[in-house]
Amino acid sequence: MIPMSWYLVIAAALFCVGLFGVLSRRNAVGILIGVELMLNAVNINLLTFWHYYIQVNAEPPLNALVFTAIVFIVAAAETAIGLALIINAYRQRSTVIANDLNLLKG
Amino acid sequence: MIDFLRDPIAFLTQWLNTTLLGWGLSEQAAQITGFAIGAFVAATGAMMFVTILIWAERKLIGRIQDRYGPNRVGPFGIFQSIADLVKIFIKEHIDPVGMDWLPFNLAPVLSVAAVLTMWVAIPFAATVYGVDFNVGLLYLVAVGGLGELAVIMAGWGSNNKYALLGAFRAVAMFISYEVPMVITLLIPVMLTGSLSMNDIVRQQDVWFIVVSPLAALIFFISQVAEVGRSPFDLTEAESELVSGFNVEYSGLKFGMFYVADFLHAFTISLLFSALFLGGWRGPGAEEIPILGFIYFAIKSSLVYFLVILMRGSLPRFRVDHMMDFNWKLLTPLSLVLVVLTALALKLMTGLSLWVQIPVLLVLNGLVFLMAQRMVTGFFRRRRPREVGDRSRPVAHYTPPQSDSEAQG
Amino acid sequence: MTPMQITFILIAAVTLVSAVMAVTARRMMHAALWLIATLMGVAMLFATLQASFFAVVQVMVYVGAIAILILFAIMLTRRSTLESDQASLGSGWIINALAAVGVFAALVTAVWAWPAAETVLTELPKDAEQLGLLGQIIADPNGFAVPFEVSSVLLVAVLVGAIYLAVERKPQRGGRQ
Amino acid sequence: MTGTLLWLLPLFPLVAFVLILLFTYKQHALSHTLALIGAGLAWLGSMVVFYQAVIAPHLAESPIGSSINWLPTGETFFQIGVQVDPLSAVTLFFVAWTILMIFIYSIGYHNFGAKRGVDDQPGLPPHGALVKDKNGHKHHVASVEPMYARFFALISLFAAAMYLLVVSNNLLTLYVGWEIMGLCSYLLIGFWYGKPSARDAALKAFLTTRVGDVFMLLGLAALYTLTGSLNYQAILSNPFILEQLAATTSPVLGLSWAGLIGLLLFIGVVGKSAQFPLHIWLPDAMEGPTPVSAMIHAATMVSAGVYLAARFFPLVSAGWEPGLPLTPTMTIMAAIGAGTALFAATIALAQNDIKRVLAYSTISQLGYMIAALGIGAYAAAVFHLVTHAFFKALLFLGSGSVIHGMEHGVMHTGEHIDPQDMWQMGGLRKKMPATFWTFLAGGLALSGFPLLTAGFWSKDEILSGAFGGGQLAVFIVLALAALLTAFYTMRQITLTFLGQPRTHAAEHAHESKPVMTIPLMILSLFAIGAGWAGIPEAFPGLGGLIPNWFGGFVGSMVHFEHHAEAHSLVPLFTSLGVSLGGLLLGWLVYRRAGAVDPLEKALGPVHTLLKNKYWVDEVYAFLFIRPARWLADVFVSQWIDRRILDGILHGIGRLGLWLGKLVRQGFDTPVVNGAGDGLANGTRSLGAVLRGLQTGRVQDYMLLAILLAVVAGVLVIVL
Repeated sequence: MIPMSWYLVIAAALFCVGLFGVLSRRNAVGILIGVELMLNAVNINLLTFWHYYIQVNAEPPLNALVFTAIVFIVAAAETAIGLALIINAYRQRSTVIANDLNLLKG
Repeated sequence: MIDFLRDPIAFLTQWLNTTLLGWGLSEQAAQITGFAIGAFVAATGAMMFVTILIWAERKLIGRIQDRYGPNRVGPFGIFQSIADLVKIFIKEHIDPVGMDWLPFNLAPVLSVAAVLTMWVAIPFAATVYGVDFNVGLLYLVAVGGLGELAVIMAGWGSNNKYALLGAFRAVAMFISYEVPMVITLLIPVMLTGSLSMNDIVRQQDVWFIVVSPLAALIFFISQVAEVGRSPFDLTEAESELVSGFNVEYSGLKFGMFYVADFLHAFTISLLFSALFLGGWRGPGAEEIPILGFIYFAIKSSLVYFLVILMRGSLPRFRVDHMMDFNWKLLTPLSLVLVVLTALALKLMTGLSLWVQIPVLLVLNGLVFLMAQRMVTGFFRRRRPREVGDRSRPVAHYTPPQSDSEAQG
Repeated sequence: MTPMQITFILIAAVTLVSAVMAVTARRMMHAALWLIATLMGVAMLFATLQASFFAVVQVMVYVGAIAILILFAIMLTRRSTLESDQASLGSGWIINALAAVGVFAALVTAVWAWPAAETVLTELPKDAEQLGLLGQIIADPNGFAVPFEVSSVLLVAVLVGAIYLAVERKPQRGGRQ
Repeated sequence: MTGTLLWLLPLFPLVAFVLILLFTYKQHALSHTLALIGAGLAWLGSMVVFYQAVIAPHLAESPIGSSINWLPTGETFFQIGVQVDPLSAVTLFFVAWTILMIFIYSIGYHNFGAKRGVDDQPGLPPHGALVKDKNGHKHHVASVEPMYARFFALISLFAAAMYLLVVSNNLLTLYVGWEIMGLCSYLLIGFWYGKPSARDAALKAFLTTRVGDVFMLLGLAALYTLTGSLNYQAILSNPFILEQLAATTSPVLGLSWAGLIGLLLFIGVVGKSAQFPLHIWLPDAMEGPTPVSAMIHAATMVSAGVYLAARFFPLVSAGWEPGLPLTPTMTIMAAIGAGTALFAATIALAQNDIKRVLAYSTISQLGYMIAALGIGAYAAAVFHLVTHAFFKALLFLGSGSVIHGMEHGVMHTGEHIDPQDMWQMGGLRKKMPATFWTFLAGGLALSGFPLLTAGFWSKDEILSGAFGGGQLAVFIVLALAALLTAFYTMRQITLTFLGQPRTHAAEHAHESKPVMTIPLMILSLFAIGAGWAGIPEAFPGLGGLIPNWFGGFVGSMVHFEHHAEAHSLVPLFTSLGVSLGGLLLGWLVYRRAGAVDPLEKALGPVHTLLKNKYWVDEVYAFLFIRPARWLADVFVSQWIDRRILDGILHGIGRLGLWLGKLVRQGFDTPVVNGAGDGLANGTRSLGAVLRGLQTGRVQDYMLLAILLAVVAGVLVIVL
C-alpha cells in the first residue's frame, strides 16, 4: 500500500502552501483560506498517525479521532468568527485588504 | 435463470466480475472496473429515468390544473420529454457577458453529480446497493450539500444580479433546512444504532414513520425545501427573480439543472421511503430481491406523487416566512423531539417493541400538539406588518381593513 | 506501483495543485473554488486512510459549511475583492515563499529523520474506526466529555459572537419615522 | 391569641407610617386613610385586648403576653416580649381612644379638602387661600396643610411608639418606644420648621427630655447589671429581688439600690412628664400643631412618663408599707410632684395663650400624679392619669377648635391678632356651641367639678390618699393647687367663651366641622363618665352604688392597696370647696374683665413673676447656656484650638517643609529624577528603533513568529 511518509510529506506540503497563503495573501478571506489549508494538513497528519497506531498496536486509540473532531469544531468556529470579523471590518472600513487594516501600525 | 429473475442486478454484477477476471485483470482492477461500469449504467439509467419523471409530473400537474398536459408526442404524450431532450441538445449555448467561466460551466455538472452521487449509498434492494457505507447517512447529507455549491457557482458565474440573488436565497434556504433535517435524521439513527443505510432499512420491522411520525414529517418538509420544490420554490420565483440562479443558462446546461432538479426530487422520495417507509422491505423481499426493488419503487413513487401533489396545490412561501418557519418552528421542534426520544429510549431500554412504539407514538403526538398550540397562539397574536417597513427587503401585503375585521 | 498508490498520487496531485491555486488565484471566487477542490482531495485522502467517517464529515463540514461560508463572505465583500483583483499577493511574497519552503524543508527533513515514517500502511479491518466507541468515549466523563462540551460551548459562543459581529446595526425603529 | 394581637398593636400604625412615607406621600386622602386604618386597627385590637384583660382572672399575677429570644447574651438570650397587665390594660384603653380621636380630629384640623394656598410652603403653617364664590367675591379661607401626609406619617409613628411602650413587657423595649417618642416629639413640635420658634422649641424639647433619658438609661443599666433582667415580671413582681434591692446600699447618697434606680428612672420621668425642673420644654411645645399638643399632653408623651413611674412604683416602694415613713425616693417624688403641681398652677394664672394655660395645667396635673405615686396612692395616680388623658385631650382639641374658629375669623376680617390669645376672644359660646359645651365639660373635669366629672373623682382620691396617708403638707399643697386649677380654668372659659366678643375676629369665628367636633363629643363623654368607674366604696352617699372597679383592678398591681379605709370628710369637703370656690372666684373676677387682666393690679410684681414663669428659662440660660457658650467660644475655640493645637500643627508643618526641601535638593532631583529620565529616554529611543517592526500587518507578525519558531527549533536540535 502506501508508505506513511507520503501522507506526511503531502501534509507538510499542504501546510506550507497554507502558510504561504496566510503570509502572502492581501485579501483577508484569502488568509482565512490559507488557515483552512493548514488545519487540513494537521488533520491529515492526525489521521495518518491514527492509522499507523492501529496498525502497529492493533488496539483502538480514539484520541486521534477525538482530536480530529475537535480540530473540525475549532475550524468551524474559527471560520465563522473570522468571516464575521471580515464582514464587520468591511462594513466599517470598506476593505478586506489586510494591508489596509493596519490601525496598529507603530 | 431463476437466479436472474430473482435478483437480476446481483446476477449481472457477478457475471461482469467473472468476465473481467476472465480477461486477465487483477481482482482489484476488476473491482474498480466493475464499479465504474456500474456507476456509468446507474447514472445513465437515472438520467434517462428523469424523462419519465418529467412526463409523469407534467401530466399530473396538468390534471391538477384541469389541463391535459403533454398529449401530442406518442401515446399519452409519453415521448414529449424525448422531444424536449432533443431540442435542448441542439440549442445554442449562450455565454453571458462578464461571466466567470469556470464556475459557470462547472455548476450544471456539479448539480447533477451531487444528486447522482447520492444514489451510491441508497439500498435499492437487499443485494442492490452501490456501497454499504458504515456512515451512509452522513454521506448522503454531505453529498446532498454539494448541490448548494453548484447553485452558488451558477449564481456567481452568471454575472447577473437576479441569478446571484436567487443563489443567495437558495443557499440560505438549503443551509437552513439542513439543520432540522440532520437533527431528525438522528431519530432513525437512534432507533437502529447505526449510520449505515442498509442497517436502517433492515431494522425497520416496524416502519419508522409509525414509530416517529413527527420526525418523518419534519424530514419530509425539510427535504422538499432541500430540493427547492413548491412550496419552497421561491428561489425561482418568476415574479421576483425571473428564474433564479439558472436564469443565464441555456441549452444543455439548463437541461442539466432541469434534470438535477427532477432527479433530486425523486431522490428525496427514495430517501424518505428508505428511512421511514421500510425501504425495500416487504413480504418475501429478503429471498427475492427483485420483489424488494419493486416494493421500493412503489413506495418511492407514492412519495414522489405526494411531492408533485404539493407542487400542484400549495402556494409559495414568502422568504421571511420560509426562514421563520425553519428557525422558529422546525429546528426547535426537531430538537425537542430528538431530546425527548433519546430520553424515552434510554428509559425504556430492554422493554419490548410493543411497549416502546406506543410510547414513542404518544410522545410524538404530544410534541406535535404542543407545537400546534404554540404556533396557533403565536400567529393569532401577530399583527400584519406595516407596508413600507424597510427592515425586510421584500414587498409586504397588508390585508384590507374589512378582511382583518372579519378575521378579528 | 499498486493501483492504490497511483490513486494516491493522483489525489495528492489534485490536492496540492488545487491548494497552490487556492492561495495564488487572482480572483477570490476562484480561490474559494480551488479550496473546495483541495478539501475534496483531503477528504479522499482521509478515505484512503480508511477514516471514512472523517472523510464524510470533511465533506459535510468543510465543503458543506465552511466553504459555503467563505463563498458568502467573498460575495458580500465583492466590491473590495474586485478592486484587489490586480495584485492578489502581497509585495513580499518571495520572502514568504522562501519561508514556506524553509518550513517545508524542515518538516520533510524531520519526516526523513524518522525511520518509522517508512512504514507501509496496510488495510485495516472493516470496522477499525469504531464509531460506536468514539461516540461513547466522547460522552464519557472519564473520556473526552469535558473537552467535547467545552468545544460545544465554544461553538455556541462563536455563533453568538459571529451573529453579533455580522449583524447590521440598523437605526432604531422609532427613530426612523 | 391575645399575645399575637399585642405584637400587632404597634405594628399597625408603624406600617401606616412606612406606607405613607414611602408610597402615598403625595396623596392626602390615601395618607390619612392609611393612618386611620392603622390607628383604627390598633384601637380595635386594644379594645379586644382590654376586654380580654378585664375578664382574665388574676391578671396582675399572671399577665397575658408572649416573648421571644432576641439578643444572645452568653448562654442565655435577652428576651423581649409583650404583655398586658391591669396597668397596661387601662393605659391601652385611654391611649387607643385618645389616639383615634386625635387622628380623626387632625383631618379637620389640617383642612383636608381645602384648596392649597398660593403662599403656602412646607414648614410653615398654612396662610390660607383666596377663593372666588359664585358672585365673584374673593374670600380668604383656610388652606390645607402643605405637609399633610407627613403629619399623618409622623403621628402614626408616634402612636406606634406609644403602643410599643405600653405593650412591652420589659424596660428595654419600653425605652425604645420612649426614645422614638422623643424623636417624634422633636419632629412634630418642629413640624412647622420654617418658624424659628418652632425649631427652637423642638430642640428644647429634645434636649431637655434627653437630660432625663440619660439618667434613665443609667438606671436601666444599673438594674440590668444587678438583676440580669429588665422584665417587669422578673423584677417588679418578684418580692425576693425587690427585697434584695431594697436591702443593699448603693454608693450614692446612702440610698438603697432600689431607691437609687428608682430615682434614676424618676429623673427620666421628670424629663418626659415635664416636672420641675425639666418642665421648661412643655409650654414651648405648643409651637406644634394642636393635635400634636393633644398627642403629647394626653395620649402619649407625658402619660408615658407617669406610666413608667407607675410601672416602677414597686421598686421605689420596696420595703415600704402604708403607715411607715416614706422611702427617700418616694419623698422626692412627692415633693417634686406636689411642688410642680402648685408651681405650674401659679404660672398658668398669668398666661394669656389658650394653649399655654393648658400646657401649664398639664404640668400641674402631672405633678398631682407624681405626688400621688410619691405618697403611695398608686391606684389614685393611675386613675388620675386615665381621666386626665381624656379631659386634657378634650381640652386641647377643644382649644384647637377655638383657634381654628378664630383663624377663620382672622382671615375673614383681616385683623392682625394672635388667634391663640384669650384676650382677643370672648363670646364664642354662641358662635361655637359644640366646642363650648365640650370644652366646658373638659374644663369642669379639670377643675374637679363635684360628682359629675371624672376629674373630681380622681383628684378627690388623690387628696384623700394624701390626707389618709398622713402627708398633710402634700395634701395642703395639692389642695391649693386644685383651687388655682379651678380658678384658671374658669378664667379661661370665661375669657374665651363667655361675655362679649372683644375683637371682630371673635365675632366672625364659626364652629368647626363635624370631623373635629365629633371627637370632642366622644371625648367629653369619657371626661365625664370615666370617673364613675372608680368611685370609692367609702364615699358618703354614692359609695357602693357603683362598685369601685378601677381601684380593684389596678390596685391589684401593688400588694398593699386592698384595705378599705374609712373615707374622711376632710378631703371631700376640701376638694368640693376648692373646686367650687375656684370656679366661682374665676367667674367673678373675669366676668367683666376688660382689656387688662384684673389680677395684674391685684398681684402686682407677683404677676410679673408668674407671667415670666419664675424666670426659669432665664436662669437656665444664665446657669447652663452662657457658660457652655463661653467654654466653646472662648476657652476651647480661641485658647486651646487656635493657640495650642494650631501652634503645634504649624510647627510640624514648617518642619515638614524644611525636610522636604532638603530631600528634594539633595536626593530627588539628581538621583531619582535622573534615573527616571534616563530610563524614559532609553525606552523612547528603543521604541523608536523597534516601532519599525510594528507594521500593523498581521502577516508580518506571523512571518516573524515562524522565523523565530524555526530558529528556536534549530537551536533546540543543535544544542
